[in-house]
Amino acid sequence: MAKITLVEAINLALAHELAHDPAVVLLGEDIGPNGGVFRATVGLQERFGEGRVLDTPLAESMIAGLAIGMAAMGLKPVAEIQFSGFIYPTVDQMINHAGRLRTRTRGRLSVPMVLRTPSGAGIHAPEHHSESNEALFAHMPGVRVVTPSSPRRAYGLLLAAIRDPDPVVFFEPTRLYRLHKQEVEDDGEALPLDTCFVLREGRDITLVSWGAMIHETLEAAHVLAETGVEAEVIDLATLSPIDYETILESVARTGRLVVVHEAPRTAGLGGEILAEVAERAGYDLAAPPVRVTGYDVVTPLFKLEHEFMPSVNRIVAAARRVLEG
Amino acid sequence: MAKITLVEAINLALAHELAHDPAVVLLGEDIGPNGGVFRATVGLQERFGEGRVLDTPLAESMIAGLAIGMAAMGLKPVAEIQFSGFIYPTVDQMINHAGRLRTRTRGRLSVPMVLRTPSGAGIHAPEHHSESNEALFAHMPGVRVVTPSSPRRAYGLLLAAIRDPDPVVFFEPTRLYRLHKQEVEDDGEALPLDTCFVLREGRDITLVSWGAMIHETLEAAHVLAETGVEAEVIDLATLSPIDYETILESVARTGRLVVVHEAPRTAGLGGEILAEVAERAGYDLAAPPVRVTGYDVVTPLFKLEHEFMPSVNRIVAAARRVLEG
Amino acid sequence: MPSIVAHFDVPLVRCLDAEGRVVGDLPPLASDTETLRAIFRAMLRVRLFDTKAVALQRTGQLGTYASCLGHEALHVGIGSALRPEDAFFPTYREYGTQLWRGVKMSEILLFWGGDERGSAFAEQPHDFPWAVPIGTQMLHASGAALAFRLRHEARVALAIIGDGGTSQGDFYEALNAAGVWSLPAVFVVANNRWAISVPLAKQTAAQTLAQKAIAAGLPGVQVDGNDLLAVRSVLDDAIERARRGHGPTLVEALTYRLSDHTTADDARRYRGKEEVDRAWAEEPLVRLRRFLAERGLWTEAEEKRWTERCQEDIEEAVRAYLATGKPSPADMFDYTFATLPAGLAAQRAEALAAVEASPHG
Amino acid sequence: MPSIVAHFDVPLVRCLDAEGRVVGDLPPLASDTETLRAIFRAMLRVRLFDTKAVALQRTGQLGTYASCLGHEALHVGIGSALRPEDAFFPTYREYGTQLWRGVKMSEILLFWGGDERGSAFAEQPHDFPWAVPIGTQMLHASGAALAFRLRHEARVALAIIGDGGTSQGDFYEALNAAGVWSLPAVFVVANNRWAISVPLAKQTAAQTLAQKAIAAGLPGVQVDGNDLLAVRSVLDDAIERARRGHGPTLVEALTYRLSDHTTADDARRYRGKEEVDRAWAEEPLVRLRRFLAERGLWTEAEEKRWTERCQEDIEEAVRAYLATGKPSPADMFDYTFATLPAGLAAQRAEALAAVEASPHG
Ligand SMILES: Cc1ncc(C[n+]2csc(CCOP(=O)(O)OP(=O)(O)O)c2C)c(N)n1
Ligand SMILES: Cc1ncc(C[n+]2csc(CCOP(=O)(O)OP(=O)(O)O)c2C)c(N)n1
Ligand SMILES: [Mg+2]
Ligand SMILES: [Mg+2]
Repeated sequence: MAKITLVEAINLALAHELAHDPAVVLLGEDIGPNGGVFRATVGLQERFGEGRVLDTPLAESMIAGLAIGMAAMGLKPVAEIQFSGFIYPTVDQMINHAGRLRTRTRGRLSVPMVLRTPSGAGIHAPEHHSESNEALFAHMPGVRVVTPSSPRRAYGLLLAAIRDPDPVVFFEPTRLYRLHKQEVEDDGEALPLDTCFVLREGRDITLVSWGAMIHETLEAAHVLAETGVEAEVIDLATLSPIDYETILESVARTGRLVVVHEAPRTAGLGGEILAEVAERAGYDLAAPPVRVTGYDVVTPLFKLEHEFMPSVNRIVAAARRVLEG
Repeated sequence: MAKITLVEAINLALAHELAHDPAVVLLGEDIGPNGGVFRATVGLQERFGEGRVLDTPLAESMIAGLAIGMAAMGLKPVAEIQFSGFIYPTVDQMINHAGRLRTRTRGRLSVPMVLRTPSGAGIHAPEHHSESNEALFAHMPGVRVVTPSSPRRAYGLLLAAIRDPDPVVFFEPTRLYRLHKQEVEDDGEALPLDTCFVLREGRDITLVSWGAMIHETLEAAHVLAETGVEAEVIDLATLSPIDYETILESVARTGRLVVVHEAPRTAGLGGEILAEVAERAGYDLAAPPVRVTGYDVVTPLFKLEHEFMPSVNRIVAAARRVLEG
Repeated sequence: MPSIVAHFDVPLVRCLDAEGRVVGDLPPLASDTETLRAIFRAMLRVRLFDTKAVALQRTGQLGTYASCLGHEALHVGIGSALRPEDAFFPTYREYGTQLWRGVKMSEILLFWGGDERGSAFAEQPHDFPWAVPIGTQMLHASGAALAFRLRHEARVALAIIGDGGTSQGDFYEALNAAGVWSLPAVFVVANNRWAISVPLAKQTAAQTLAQKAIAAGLPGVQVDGNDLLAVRSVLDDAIERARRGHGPTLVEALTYRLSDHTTADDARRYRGKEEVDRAWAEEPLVRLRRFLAERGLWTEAEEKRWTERCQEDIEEAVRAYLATGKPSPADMFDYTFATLPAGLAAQRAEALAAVEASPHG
Repeated sequence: MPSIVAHFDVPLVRCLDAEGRVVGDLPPLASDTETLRAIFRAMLRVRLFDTKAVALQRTGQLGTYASCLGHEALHVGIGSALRPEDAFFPTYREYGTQLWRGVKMSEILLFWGGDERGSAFAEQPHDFPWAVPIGTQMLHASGAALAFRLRHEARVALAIIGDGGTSQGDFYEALNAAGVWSLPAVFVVANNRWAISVPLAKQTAAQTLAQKAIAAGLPGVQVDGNDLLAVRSVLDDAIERARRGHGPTLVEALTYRLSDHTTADDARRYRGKEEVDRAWAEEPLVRLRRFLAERGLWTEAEEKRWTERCQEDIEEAVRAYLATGKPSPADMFDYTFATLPAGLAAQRAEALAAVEASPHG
C-alpha cells in the first residue's frame, strides 16, 4: 500500500463514494478539468463524467443553495468552497436552511450535503486564504462540523461526512494537505463522527486540538515528554456536536487541560470546551484550564502569519503554567 | 421628562445623531414612510428627508456593502436589518471588509458604521424572526457587538455605537422594545462601550447576561433574594470586546458564576465568558460556573419558544446548583 | 457608430381584460371546461380560506399571517399547471398553489400558529415549506432542477418570488445557474407592486422584472397575473419547455397585494386608498367568473353551494388546527439530526425536566 | 400575439483593429497626443513591472502574484479616465490603474509579499485596496457613489470585476442599487474569458456580459478592451454621464488573460495553446504602438529609452520592497480598532513576549 498525503486521501474518499453511490455529486469552482486549486478533485471529472463532477459558476451562496435543493431531492452533494475565507456567503443558506430543513419539516425533508473547504494559515497564501472559521458553523444547530488531521482520518471522516444524513461542514487543513504521508487503505471504512481521537496517551495533562494545530500540539507533547511530562493529546475531529465523554474522561485522569486552536480566541471553540469542562468537571481540575489560540485580530498577511498561529513554544508554556498552577 | 420605551429610546438616539451630525445616514428596508417594522425610525424620514433616511432595495448583503462604502468615504451609516434571522447575508461583508479595512490598510480607511437589528424570541413572531446570533459577530475581529437592556442604555449605547470609529453590530431585544418605560433624557450623552453595567449588587453569586434575558436574570435574582441569596447582576452590554475586569472583580467577591443567554449553547458567548473566568480566576471560583442558555436546536416556532428560552426557574435552579456546589 | 451585438424583447401576454372580455389568443385550457371550473372553484376556496385566516389572527387565534388576497389566479394557476412529481418552492403566501398540491388548510394554520408540524405536509412529499428568508428558495429550486436533470427525470422545479425578492443576490444567482445548465426550472416573479412599504420604483430601475432574465441569458415574459388564462398560457409553455429539456424561463406576473403585507402591517401608512381601489377593479376572480358565467359554465347557485361547501371545509380545518395540542418540547430536539447526539440528549432531558418542574414556563 | 413591452440593444464599440487600423469613430482623445503618449508609456511600464513581479515570484522573492498581462489597455484606460477625487474599487490585478492613481510599485509588491503595508497607499488616500473576495467591491463602489450623491460631490466611483465575478449576487445587488438611486458609478466587467479554469460558457448563458445591466435598468455597453481608444471612448462617456448625475453604466470590456490565473495556477491544464496564441495577436500594446508610430508619435528609440527608464524604476521599487523589514507583530493589534481595547492589549503583550522568547516561531 502506497503512502499518500492528506489531499490525496480526500481525493481517494471522493472517488470511492462516487464509485459506490450514484447519488453522490461533486460541485464547486474549478473542480473539473482543473482538479481543484489544491488538486483535491484531480482526475475525478475525467473518471466519473461531467454529470457527477460539476464546475459551477463563481458564487458561494449559490453553491450552498444548490446543494440544499439537490440534497432535499435525494442526491448527496459534496460541494467545495475554494478557501474558507470565501465561505461566508454560504452562512445564510447553511443556518437558515441546511441545518433547519429536517426540524422544520419534522423529518419530511433533509439535507445530506457536505461543504468541504480548505482552512487555516501557514502556507504563505494571499489575503483571505488563511482563515479559521469553524466556530461560526459549530454555533449552527443541525449542522455537523468535522476536520481531519491525518490522511487516514481525512479518508475515514470524509466518507462518514458524505454518508451522514445531515449537513456536514468539512474543514481541510491546507497546512497538512501535503505535510505527511500515511498508508491509507481504500476499504470504504468510515470513521465515526461522534468521537474524538486520542492520538497520544498521557497521565499529566490533556491537550485538545484539531486540524493543523494537532501538528504543533503533538510536538508540544513531545517537548513536554523531554522533561518527563506525559501529555494526552486529543484530536477533537468532530467539532460539533462535540464528544465530551472522551475529553471529560481524560481530564478526570489528568486534572489539567489546554485547548489549542488557530481561530481567534473570542467566541472560538476553545471557550466552548473550557466552559463545558469547567461546568461538568470543575472539581476534577487541579488547575485552571487554558486556551492557546490565534489572537482576536484579522488573520495577518503571511509575513506575520507565524506570529499569529499558536506556536509549539506557546503551547508548551501554557501547559507548564497549567502544570505548575 | 416623559417615560419612553426601548424602541422609542432608539428612535430618540437616531434623531439626536441625525440632528447633530450631518455625516449620519440611516438606511434599511421599510425604514422610511413606514418607520420600520418595529417603528424604530418612525417620523425620521419626514423630519430629516430622503437624503438622510433611505429605504433600500431588499438585499442584506447590499445593505452591509453599501454601508461599508459609505463609511469608508466619510459618512456614518446606520443600517437596519429587519430581523436578526436575515442578517446572515451580511456576514461576508462584515467579517471580510467591515472588521478588516482598518487593519488591512494600516489605518488609511476605516468603517464607522452601525448595523442595527432586532433580536431574540418571545414575541410570537413568525419563522426566522426570533434568532439570537450575536456570537457569530463576536467572533469577528475588528467588529464591536453591543446590546442594550433598558431604554436608557439603548439611548446611550446607540449614541456610542454611532460615534464609534469602527463597525458596531447593535442587537435590539425585540422582547424589550415595549416592555418597560423609563425616563430618558435626550442629552446626547453616550454610554461607554468598554464596560459592563452592574445592575444589582450582591455578594453571593454573579449572574451575567445581556439583552432581553436581563429581564429573567433580574427576576431570578429577586427570587434568590427571597431565600437570602444576594446575586450580583451584570449586564454585559458590549458583547465584544468584553470588559472582563468588571466580571472578574465580581467573581473574585462572589466566587460563583452563572451566565445566561438565549442563543444556542454550543459556541455561544456563555462558553467564552466561562472559559475566560476559569482561565483567569479559576482559583477564585468556589464552585464550577454554569451556563443557562437556549438549547442547541433551531429556535422553535412560537408554540415552543418559551420552552426554548431560559426561564427564571432554570436560572434560579442553576444558581442554586452553583451555590450548593 | 457602434454595432449592435445583442437584442432583446420583453413580451406581455394577456387573454382576458378586467371584465372578462377576450383580448388575446386563448390557450387550449380555455376550452377544457371541467379544469377551468375546478380552477375557479379553487380560487374561490382559497379566497374564503384567506379571509378566515385573517379573522383568526384578528381574534387572537393565529399568529402573524400573510394574506394572499389578489394573488389567486397566479397561485392556483401555478398549482394547476404543475404535475404532482414536479417540485414547488414557495415564499409565504402561495396557499392557492399549495392547497392544489396537497397541503392542508390545517397545516397552513399550524405554520402561522407557531407549530412546525404545519410544514410536515402529510400529503405532499417533496415540495419545500415556506421560505421566509427572501430569495433563498430560488437556489433550492435550481438545485432541485439540477437533481432532476442529472437523474434524467422529466420533472420541473418551480419557484416563486416577490418583486422585492428580485433585489436579492440569490435570485440572480439562481437564474444564472439555471441558465448555465439549461435546467428544468420555471421562476415566477409575483410583481404585486409592493415589498411591505417599498414600492417597485424604489426596488429597481428596471422597467419590467421580466427583463431580469436577460442577465442570465433566459427568456423573460410578462403576464397579467390576475388573468388566469394568460397565467396558464405562459406557464404551460414555460413548464413544457423546461420538461422537454429546453431550459428555464422567468415569468413576471403583474398582480397586486390587495391586503396589508401581513396582519402585522398597516398599509395605510404608505399607500393611498385610490391605488388600492383601482387594483380591486383588476382583481382576478371577477373576470374569470364572468368569462365562465357568460359561457354558461358557472352560476350564482353554484357559487352559493360551493361557498357553503368551502366554509364547512374551512371550519373543519380550523377545528383541526385549534384542536392540535402544543408540540412536545422533545420535538425541538428529535428532528435536529437524524439521530440524537449525546449532548443533545442531555439537553433534551434537561428541557423535559424543566417543563415538568414548571409547566407554565 | 403578445405585445412587446420592453426592448433592449447591446452595442459594441471599437476604434482600432488588432493592427492599429481605424475601424470606428475616434474619440477626442485620439488627437490629444501628449495624453496618448503618456498612456502608452504607462501601458509599457505596467507590462514591464508585471513581468518583473512574475520573475520575483518564480525566484521565491514574492508570494503568489496575479498577473495583469493582456489587460493593460483596459487598466490604464481606467486610470487615465478618472480624476484624482474619484474612487477606484479594484479586484486584484489592476496595477495599470493603480500606478496611474498613485499606488507605488513597491506597495503592490508588499501586498503580494504578505505585508499589509502594501495596502496603506502612501499617496492614494481613498481608493480601496485589492478585493480578493470576488464581487464584494461592487457594493463598496455603490456605497461610495451613494455617499458622493448624498453630499452633492461631483465624484465618480468606478469598480471593476471579472467575468467570473458577474455570477456573484453582490455584483447584481450593486448594479440594482446604483440603478435605484441613479448613482454616479461606473461598473467595468473585465471579460478575459476565464475565471481561473472556468470558461465564460460555464459561467453564464448570457451571450454578452453587458446585457446584465438590463436586469438593473442600466445601460450596458460592450467594448474592445484591448483597444485603448475604444476603452477611453466608452469610459469617458460613462464617467461623464455619472458625474453629471445621469446615472450608472455597465461596461463589458472584451480582453484576454494572457497569463496563468496567478503564479499558483497552470493554465495549460485547462486551455489550449492555439487559443492563447490567437489572443496574443489581439493584445493591446501592439495596436496602440502602431497607431502612434504611424502618426510619428512613438519611435523605437523612444521605446528603448522608456523601457530602460522603467527598468530602473522597477529595480528601485524591488529594492525598496526587499529592504522593507518584517512588520512588527504589534501591527496585528494596533489597527484592529481605532483604540486598543484592554483584552487586545493583553494579547498584544502576550504576542510580543512570545516573539521575544522565540524570535523564530
Ligand atoms: C432576507 C429577508 N429580508 C427581509 C425580510 C422581511 N420581509 C418579509 S416580506 C418582505 C417584503 C417582501 O416583498 P416581496 O418580495 O415583494 O414579496 P411580497 O411580500 O410582496 O409577496 C420583507 C422585507 C425577509 N423575510 N427576508
Ligand atoms: C468569493 C470568492 N470565491 C472564490 C475565490 C477564488 N478565486 C479567486 S480569483 C477567481 C476567479 C475569478 O475570475 P474572474 O472574476 O473572471 O476574474 P479574473 O481572475 O479572470 O480577472 C476565483 C474563483 C475568491 N477569490 N473569492
Ligand atoms: Mg411584493
Ligand atoms: Mg476572468
